[in-house]
Amino acid sequence: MPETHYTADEMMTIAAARMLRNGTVCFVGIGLPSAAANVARLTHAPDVVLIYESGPIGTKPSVLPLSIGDGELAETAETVVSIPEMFAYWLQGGRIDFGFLGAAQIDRFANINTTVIGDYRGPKTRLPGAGGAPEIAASSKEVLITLRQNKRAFVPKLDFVTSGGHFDGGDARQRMGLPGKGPVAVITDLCIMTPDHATKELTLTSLHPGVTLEKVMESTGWPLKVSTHLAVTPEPAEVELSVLRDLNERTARAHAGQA
Amino acid sequence: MPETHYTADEMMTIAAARMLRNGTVCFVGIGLPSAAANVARLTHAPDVVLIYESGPIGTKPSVLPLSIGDGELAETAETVVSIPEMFAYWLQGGRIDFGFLGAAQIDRFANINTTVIGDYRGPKTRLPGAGGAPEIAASSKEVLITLRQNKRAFVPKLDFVTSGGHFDGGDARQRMGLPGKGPVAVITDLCIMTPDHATKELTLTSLHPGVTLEKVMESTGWPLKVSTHLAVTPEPAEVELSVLRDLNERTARAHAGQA
Amino acid sequence: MESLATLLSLKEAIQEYVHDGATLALEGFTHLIPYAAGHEIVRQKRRDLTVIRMTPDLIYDQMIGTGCVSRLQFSWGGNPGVGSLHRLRDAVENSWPRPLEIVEHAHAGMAAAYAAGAAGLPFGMLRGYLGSDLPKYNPQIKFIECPFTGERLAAIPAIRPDVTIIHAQKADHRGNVLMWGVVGVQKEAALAAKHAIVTVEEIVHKLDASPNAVVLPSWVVSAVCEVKGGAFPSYAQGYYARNNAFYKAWDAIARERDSFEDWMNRYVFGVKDFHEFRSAVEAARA
Amino acid sequence: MESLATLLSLKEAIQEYVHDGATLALEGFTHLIPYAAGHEIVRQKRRDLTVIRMTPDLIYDQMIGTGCVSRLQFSWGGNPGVGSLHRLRDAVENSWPRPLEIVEHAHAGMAAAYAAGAAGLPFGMLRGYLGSDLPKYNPQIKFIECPFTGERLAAIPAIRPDVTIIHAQKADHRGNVLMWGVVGVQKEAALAAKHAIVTVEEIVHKLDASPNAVVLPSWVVSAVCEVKGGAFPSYAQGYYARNNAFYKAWDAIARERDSFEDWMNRYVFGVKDFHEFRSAVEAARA
Repeated sequence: MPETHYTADEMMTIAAARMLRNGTVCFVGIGLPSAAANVARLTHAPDVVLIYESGPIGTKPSVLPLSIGDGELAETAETVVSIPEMFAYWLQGGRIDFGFLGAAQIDRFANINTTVIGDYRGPKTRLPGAGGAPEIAASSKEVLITLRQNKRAFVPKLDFVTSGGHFDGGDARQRMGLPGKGPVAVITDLCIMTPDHATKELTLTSLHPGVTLEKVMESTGWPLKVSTHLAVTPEPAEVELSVLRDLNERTARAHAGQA
Repeated sequence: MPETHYTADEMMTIAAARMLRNGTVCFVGIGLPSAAANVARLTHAPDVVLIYESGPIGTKPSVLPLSIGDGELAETAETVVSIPEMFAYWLQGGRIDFGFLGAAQIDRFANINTTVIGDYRGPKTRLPGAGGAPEIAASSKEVLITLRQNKRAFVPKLDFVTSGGHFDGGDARQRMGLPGKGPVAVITDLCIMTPDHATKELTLTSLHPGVTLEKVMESTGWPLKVSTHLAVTPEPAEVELSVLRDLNERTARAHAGQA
Repeated sequence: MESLATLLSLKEAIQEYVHDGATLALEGFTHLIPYAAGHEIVRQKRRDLTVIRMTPDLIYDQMIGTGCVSRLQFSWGGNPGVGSLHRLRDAVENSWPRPLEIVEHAHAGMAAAYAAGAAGLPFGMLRGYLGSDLPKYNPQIKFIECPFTGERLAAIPAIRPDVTIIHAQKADHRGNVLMWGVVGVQKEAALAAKHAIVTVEEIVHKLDASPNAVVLPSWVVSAVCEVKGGAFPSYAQGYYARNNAFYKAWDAIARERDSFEDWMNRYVFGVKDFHEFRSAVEAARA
Repeated sequence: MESLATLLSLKEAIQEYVHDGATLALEGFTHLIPYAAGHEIVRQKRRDLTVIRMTPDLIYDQMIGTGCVSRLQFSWGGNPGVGSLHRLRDAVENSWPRPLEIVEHAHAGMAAAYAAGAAGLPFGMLRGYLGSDLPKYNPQIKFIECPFTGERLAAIPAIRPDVTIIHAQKADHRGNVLMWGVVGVQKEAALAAKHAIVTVEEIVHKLDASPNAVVLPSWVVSAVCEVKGGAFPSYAQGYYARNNAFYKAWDAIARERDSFEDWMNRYVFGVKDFHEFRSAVEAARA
């Protein structure tokens, strides 16, 4: 991979940020989703509405939260609601445009596992679990998934289905009664994949600059479909990079300061 | 009836007020229940907790509300909750000691009608309806009912059962899954009736001073059972009367002032 | 993608969102009742409305008495602390000015049904209507069984109005809405509707909401209309008290059809807007 | 008749209300986590506890790692933004220090189950777990049918802890409790429990709550304990910020059994109360 003036994680975050249209309502998780959502808010989408599952609605944090409920989120929110209200009236109520999820494992239909590696009863690795993800995946109008791409993560078969993507493809979601459209993109440190219109199988649609098709293939645990219109993701613009880096620096300073 | 220095309505209100034990949590309706609950609070039960279905919890109004949600109730409350929360967490949650109800019609098992006189589909008189009453009657630990006594109100058969008392008596309430004990007293302008321990049929237990047994009988639409220990209700004490009259005067002044 | 609330005149908002045959909820539990909006609907002569409200109050008495309404879903239809809603009674008892179909609940059931509407669930659940005759006359009340305990619980279809109209204390310039005090079921009613119209006492630069205040963000509201005093004769905490004397006076006004129609002609049809109405009422009292 | 909350020391409150074998919920969603109470339970060596919490966090890591817990009901068991809860993992993966039974949910299901507990309903209902494997492993997740639409919805038994413990900003002298900011599921958890214990930053003469503030009246609370800083390393809005550095440092402390036990011996078993704990932690950092 040629040397770049940005990292693969930066490319991933910025590619994810670009997916968020201005004025949309986004249900944001911690980590990369939070960074991407706030980069979007500070660049092309000033009116994006950020909601964190802990209760803050319309929050505008100046530093990234470490937890899903840092004080900064509550202080800069339009209001803060209770957890039962958040999940019932705001998420289940169908008010979320974009749900933003990470994953430990993902399959070709963008189903995800955040529960266990190995057997549920005798796990090899016990992961944190579901959190809000199954209902974010079900009820958001569209779902974005971000994770680093490698064969341990991109697997032919999940050890556990925590949250449904497109199940076994086609109209499976609709048949099972999930209200939202499901995953519309998977953004990794290597590329962007989107579900095929009919089969819903993930299809490689954009390679990040400098990433080869071979690299993506050898990082994916199944023979990945490739779009006939394969694009190259535009490089991070200066403004995107500087906003992201400023945000990360402010965040690092803020979190270290309390030690 | 001999002349008294108080009215029959005052006796009824004060007899009802006396039922409220200090420190209990009371779900209060407008009109006589509100007057009785506030007389209790201003006399023997300073720590009674008053809750109005509109949302105020622990309210201490200085004048009686005309409506169930007058501003005075909210301003003097410990907090004000939403209507869904009030009915779900506070009433259905089993936190109410005394529910206080009025009625247009009542039967011998203290079932009440506040819906229609005549046929439901072609009513002679359309009454306001259920409001909170069916669930106040079901979920409060104990229910108090107050209304003026006459044969139009005390009927052998209700035109419509709005809220359940003891249904057809005995353990009917329990069998039907109503959590609270149901009506423990009916307080009228003439007397106090309580349900028989076993049959749950209303039994005359106390005549208000100067009221004859005959007067009660001719004001009741069925042959009313009479307790073998029939008492006479203690007359209103000076302090009870003066608290009630002060409250009514303050209230009349406040409500007229806005015309 | 959600669009932000538009700041409109009340007249425009009713013209744009409230159509003949629509299902409406004008909510406000004693407090913050959207009277100005009700008057505007009456003035614009909407017809065949299905109207939903826990406590119909005087405003639905007026809408029913002027023939706007063909169906009413409610749980307590009286003039609080005063007595009957005479126009509601006349419609139910005598079909005047037109027949009125009623769908009758208790408060707890209506509250659960609004909450279900806000939560995107098909029905609301409660331990309710036990031993009441209401389920005999209202097919909207069914019963389900708890899959763990076998307990029988009531189920009511979610309320999902075409339009919910509420009154609140404040909105900011972007259309975010703040209310406080007796907040009733307004948040649920607004979130349950396809469109929410909010009239407010004032539009301010900044809401200055307390940390867990009842706020409706602009993107769940279709229109915000500034109507000072728009809840009269109900009240707006922090602005003006409930006009209990008006509630008492309404009993005589609404008791007979003639006196009701005279009053409506003079004070609602005979004025341009709610500001003129309040001036006319003030003048009559002076 | 409800009795008012008693003002107790935390030590007394745990002695009186938290017994071996009890079902406990220590709630607080990132904010206002009742750390001081958790430490006191560890110090008092309670055993065979069933503990419930949406986000186990470091405090359950400590309770699990010291052997207090035999069963955990939860929906997300990680160190937020950092990674694993190593003691939770060691218990699940290796049964150390004892086997841990887990009852696993998603947040939406836990929230509905707490709300059902507060509402006195036998179960909570949600459109949830659709297509997830969780129902295969958790018999607490069943499905019911909407009697109007036929839609299939998830049902979860109501959560009803013996004791719920939460931390709040303030109580008044009568034991009325006020909290604000990220209030999570604490009100529901407290109302769902047989007994609620609340630790607070301070006891004040008057709460000065805003009109619709989250207040638990004294008569739904069994004990109030003043414990300044009692949510550290979580936070109390208006008092102190989340100590994110401590959360990061915990990863190394808890990763190995030895380092964990050393830390617990020094900072929890080796101190008298939470005040001493915080002093010791401050001193170690200086």
